[in-house]
Amino acid sequence: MNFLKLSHLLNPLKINALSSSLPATKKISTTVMSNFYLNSLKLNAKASQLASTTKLPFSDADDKSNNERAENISRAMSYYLEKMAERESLMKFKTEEFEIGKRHLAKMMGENAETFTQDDINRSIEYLLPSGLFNKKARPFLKHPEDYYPKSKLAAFGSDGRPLHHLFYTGNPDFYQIIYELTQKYLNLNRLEDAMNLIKGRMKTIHKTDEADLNTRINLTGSVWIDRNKLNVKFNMKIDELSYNKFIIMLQKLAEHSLSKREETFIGQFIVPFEPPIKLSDIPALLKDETGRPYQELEVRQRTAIVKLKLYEGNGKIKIKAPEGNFNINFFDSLTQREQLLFPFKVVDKINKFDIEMEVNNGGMSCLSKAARYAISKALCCFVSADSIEKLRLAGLLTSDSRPKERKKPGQEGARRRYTWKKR
Amino acid sequence: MSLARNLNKILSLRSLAAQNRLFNLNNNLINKSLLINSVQKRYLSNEQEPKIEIKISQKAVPHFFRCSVNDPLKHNSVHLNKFYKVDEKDLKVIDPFQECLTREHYAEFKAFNETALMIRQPAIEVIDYIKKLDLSLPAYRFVLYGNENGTGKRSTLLHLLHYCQKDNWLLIHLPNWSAVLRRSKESQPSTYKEGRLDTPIDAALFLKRFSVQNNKLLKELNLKTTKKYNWSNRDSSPEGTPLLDLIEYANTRIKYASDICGAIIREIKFQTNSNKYKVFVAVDQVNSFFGPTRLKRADKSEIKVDDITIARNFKKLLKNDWCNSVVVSTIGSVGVILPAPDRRTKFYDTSISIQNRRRVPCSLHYEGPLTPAHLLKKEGFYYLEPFIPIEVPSYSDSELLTHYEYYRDRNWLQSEDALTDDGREEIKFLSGNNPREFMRVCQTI
Amino acid sequence: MLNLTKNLPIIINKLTTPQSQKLLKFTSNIHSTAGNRQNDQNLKTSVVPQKSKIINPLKHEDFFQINELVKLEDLFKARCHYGHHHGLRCPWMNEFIFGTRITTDIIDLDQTIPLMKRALNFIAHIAFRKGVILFITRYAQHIPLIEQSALEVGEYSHCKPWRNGTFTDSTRRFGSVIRLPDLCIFFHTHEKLNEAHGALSETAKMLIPTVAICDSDSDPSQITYPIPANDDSLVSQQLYTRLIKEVIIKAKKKRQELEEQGYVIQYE
Amino acid sequence: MAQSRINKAASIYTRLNGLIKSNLIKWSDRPLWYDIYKAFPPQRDPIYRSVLGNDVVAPLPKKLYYKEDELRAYFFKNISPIETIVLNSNMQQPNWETFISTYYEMEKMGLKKESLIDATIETLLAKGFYFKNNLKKTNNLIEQTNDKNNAESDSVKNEMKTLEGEISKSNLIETANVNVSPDSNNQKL
Repeated sequence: MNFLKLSHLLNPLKINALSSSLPATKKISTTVMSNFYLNSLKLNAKASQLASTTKLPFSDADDKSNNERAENISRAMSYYLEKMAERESLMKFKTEEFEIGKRHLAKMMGENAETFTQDDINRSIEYLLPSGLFNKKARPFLKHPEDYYPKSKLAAFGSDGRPLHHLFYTGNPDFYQIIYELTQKYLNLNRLEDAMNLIKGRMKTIHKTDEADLNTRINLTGSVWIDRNKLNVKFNMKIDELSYNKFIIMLQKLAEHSLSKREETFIGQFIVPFEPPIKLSDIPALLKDETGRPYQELEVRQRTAIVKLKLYEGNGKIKIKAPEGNFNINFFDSLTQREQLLFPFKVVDKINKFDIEMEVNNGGMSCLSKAARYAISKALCCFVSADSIEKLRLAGLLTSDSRPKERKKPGQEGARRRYTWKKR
Repeated sequence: MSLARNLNKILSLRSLAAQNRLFNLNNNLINKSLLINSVQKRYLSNEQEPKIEIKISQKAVPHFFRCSVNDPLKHNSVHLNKFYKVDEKDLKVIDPFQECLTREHYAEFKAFNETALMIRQPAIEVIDYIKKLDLSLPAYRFVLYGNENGTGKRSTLLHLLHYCQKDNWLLIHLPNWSAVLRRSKESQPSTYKEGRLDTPIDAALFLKRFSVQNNKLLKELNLKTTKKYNWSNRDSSPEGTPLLDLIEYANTRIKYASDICGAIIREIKFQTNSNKYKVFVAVDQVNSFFGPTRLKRADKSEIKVDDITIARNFKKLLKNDWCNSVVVSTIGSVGVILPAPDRRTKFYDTSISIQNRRRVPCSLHYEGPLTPAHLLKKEGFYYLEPFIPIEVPSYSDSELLTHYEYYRDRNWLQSEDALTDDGREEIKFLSGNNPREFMRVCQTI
Repeated sequence: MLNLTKNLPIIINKLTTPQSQKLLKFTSNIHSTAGNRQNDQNLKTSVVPQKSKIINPLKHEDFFQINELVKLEDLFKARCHYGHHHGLRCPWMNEFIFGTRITTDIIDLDQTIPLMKRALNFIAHIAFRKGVILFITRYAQHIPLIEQSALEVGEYSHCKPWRNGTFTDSTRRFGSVIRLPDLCIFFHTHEKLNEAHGALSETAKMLIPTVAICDSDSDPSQITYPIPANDDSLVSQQLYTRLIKEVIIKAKKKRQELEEQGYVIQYE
Repeated sequence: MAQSRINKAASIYTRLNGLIKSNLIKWSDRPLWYDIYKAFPPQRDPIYRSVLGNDVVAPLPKKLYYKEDELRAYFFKNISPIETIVLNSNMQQPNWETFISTYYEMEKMGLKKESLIDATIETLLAKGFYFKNNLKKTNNLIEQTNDKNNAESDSVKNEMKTLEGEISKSNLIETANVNVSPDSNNQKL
């Protein structure tokens, strides 16, 4: 929200701390909020004067004569100011503490306290108080209080208690503001389309893809909708999965409108260019053995299983070297496990066109087969074209299974299995 | 992977397919022999329409995977990698109790309405040797082995049996031999010598098989005993008793079957010098003769192979102290008899899931290397030496193609995906060119 | 809303009941009162601000000239008389229903008009006193309209799913003490089908007066100023929003003018 | 803020009044709407009412019937079945409405009730109207309605059923005059 007005308001109340911490104004809400003010200002005869003097619309801070309940109304604001003052004093105290702590630390480390930076603090704490705690957040630290205390919110209402945003009572005005704009834009486009059709003298047809439509419709190829987390960060709000999904559906509907190119700037805010998750530059080059035969070498670990793979171009020979001896594919008893090895080749349509040499160790059979599948698909990337790599990715073959082995539980035979229990 | 995806579909269709399979077979044969087109077929189905006379050609359409020569005597390297048909009459003589191959094989034979065997390199090789052998020399011994299980040793053995039966050999066949050593159907202490064990039912079974396999030849030769045999204080057979009578006697007095078995083997072995007949000994899992057994006496002392009467007698056949004979034996992991699992001791590591237990060293199956040296061990190796080792390898690509086309011809592959080239490649990949695995993969499609 | 075909008779001819005649008399009386006229004249003529100029708008019968705004014909044309199927009727709405025509309730517009005038008058006075007015609806088709009209007059709207405790537990919901609305206007009293809006009970609890468009299926008993009328069709909603917008703007303008002219507004 | 949240006990105004009287809310702190409410009170004190409570429910509203309904029913039953109306098209007045208007015209001309319907049909046919499915003519409407003994076989009554649930023939004439006495509707829910 735009709090430019608020900052003006607070100046006479001698709260200077706030004005420094005002965030940058956001693109979306500025336009609408200004509309909100304008609409209300239009009602005022003194609209121009009010804009120059820093008075809120309909604010009755000045005329106390006829407002017998001015005190009551501004209760919300006074409560807020009280809270702010409390926080301010706390932060002051904590900052002083931090400064003292920093000086002590510098003295302990025998360095100059004036040039002691945050990195130095971190380093010295790691040296003085080595912690074996797994979670880094649980380890001791020394930071400026501004870094770890929750940041203060700005008041969402004026001095008379009237909220600044017209959707304030919904509880999530930032998000609903976007949705409101979206719907209004969609309805406007519909109206425009109707008018255009009226001129052209044809009936409106929904989702009709004419050639003319392609010029007026926004082109979304090569881009994806913004991620929920990114959306939350970008517009500084919290929305849940369900609302996000609904929002994306609405956006999609707007983008599919035959005149959506007119709202390109609006839709553009929620578009992120599509980045392929696997970059061709990351794929290693092929190796060559003594005879000049190209191959790829890999080692994959999954749970306890270890697979060392060498993939050659060939005609489907499989050699599996296990601690028990040498095997071919029949090392894997069940068909499902053998199919794990088959699948990557099937996806790129190159069955029996590669030779496999594998060294397997530890792990269960199904785990080994899955590790082998991952190793094969990764190694295959070096041999095949980019399209095939994309196919492999879409089939989910290029993501490793990061799940660890489930631990054995006390009182049980294994992770899940119980001891056999006999009544008598 | 499409195979796996279609698996459910296939399984649901499978029962239907099984019903249709016979029907399809008949239809297919007619279709192929008559060469009727679809229009004619429609006419045929409609009874009201006038019937059209069709010329029936007796000659079946030749397939590249089929061998036109069904007589094993004429097989040579020209007929390699092709299927030949075994007559049902012959099969009933060679393999009367369906013990030579696995149950899966016989199920397939039943479904296909024929018994077809592939002519493979090892069989042709042995046949070639047998043809050229000088039988006056001591017994020749062949050992069939494979680098993996399921490469087709037993079907090679069946092929050889078929050859020898046609060539008028006397057959001594020991299929599924290791089962006797694992758990004999009935055992009792021997009356002949103390400490030995008789297995009368197994012996009787052998005699029955022997009599069926060689009935015709034995009648021709009319072999008689050269010695008086005392079975007990009361019962005895005089000198000059025909061997067939002796076998009948064993049928009535099963108690003496083990001893009679020994007597017959002795007689056959001694009378080969007469050059009247040739003896073909086929032993499956010969390595079981040179290992421990699971049988135990009443006092729980272990029984060795030499303590079992029939085993002791059969073992004599493997020696090369007689002529006019050929011994062909196979070695395999089934023949390795591991100690019997006890209820009290856990023979598997429970922390490993059932699926993976085969990789545990103390599992129920032998998982070591399958070379003759490893399987026969020192004792067996010296016992059989000198022998001719013959490797039965996995399918070559052409053999696999032949088998695939045969299945296709028999409508065994129901999935449409399996009929494509990609499908064949998938099956090849999944089976790893192993005949048995190939068979099993194709069962699910 | 039911689409009644042309074979329905026109009811407007029949609407000459004694009630409406009374109403006509009542309104004419208000206009003819001398005191009011004088007051109006005074307001318009006075240019120089004087300290003695004290105004109490509550003493005027029709301070914002609302009687001119509401017309029977407009209401009828905007299909405000259509109710729901008689099976859906709330028994407390019986008194506002003119009759049942082929299973559909017809709302008595003769009763609607005075009630609407009363409600609009109340809205105008609240707006005049710079109260916070909240527009509420959950009818998906009307949401853009309602939100837009709230924004246009500088007031507030809540057309999103209602979270219980928005008013009753506002301090925790909004993170600080806030000013609750002084008036809630319900353009549709149902949140889901046949389920009353959650804000209805909360306004009653928090001593917030309400104005609501009550269709034949909604319960008017807890609503301070109910307006029995059709709440489902867009045309009628457009009429209500138009009227309410007009009234609020009028009140705000009037306040502005009076302050410029130096009037002192008192309510005692 | 001191409040009484028992919203079902009394209306907001009475509760607020109580709070002010007991000095829980100061007179200067009273809500903004209090004076306005006092000056322009609503028609009814907005107390919560329960259907199960003692509050009296207003009588059920009457059912709306007009004389045209009878004519329309007769038309659909005996002259021509109802046709679909395309709202989108610029349709002229439907046939039955023309029938009704001409019926009234004839009535004004002073024809006898017995021959009114026959006369209207004849005039319409003379004007060139085409009825889609010319059903067989039955006796005059008035005769049928007067003949109360033949109530069950009455075609008009059946047609009225389709228009509105069940309605007795005696009511039929009365409802046409709109001034219905709602005795039967005086119920308590």
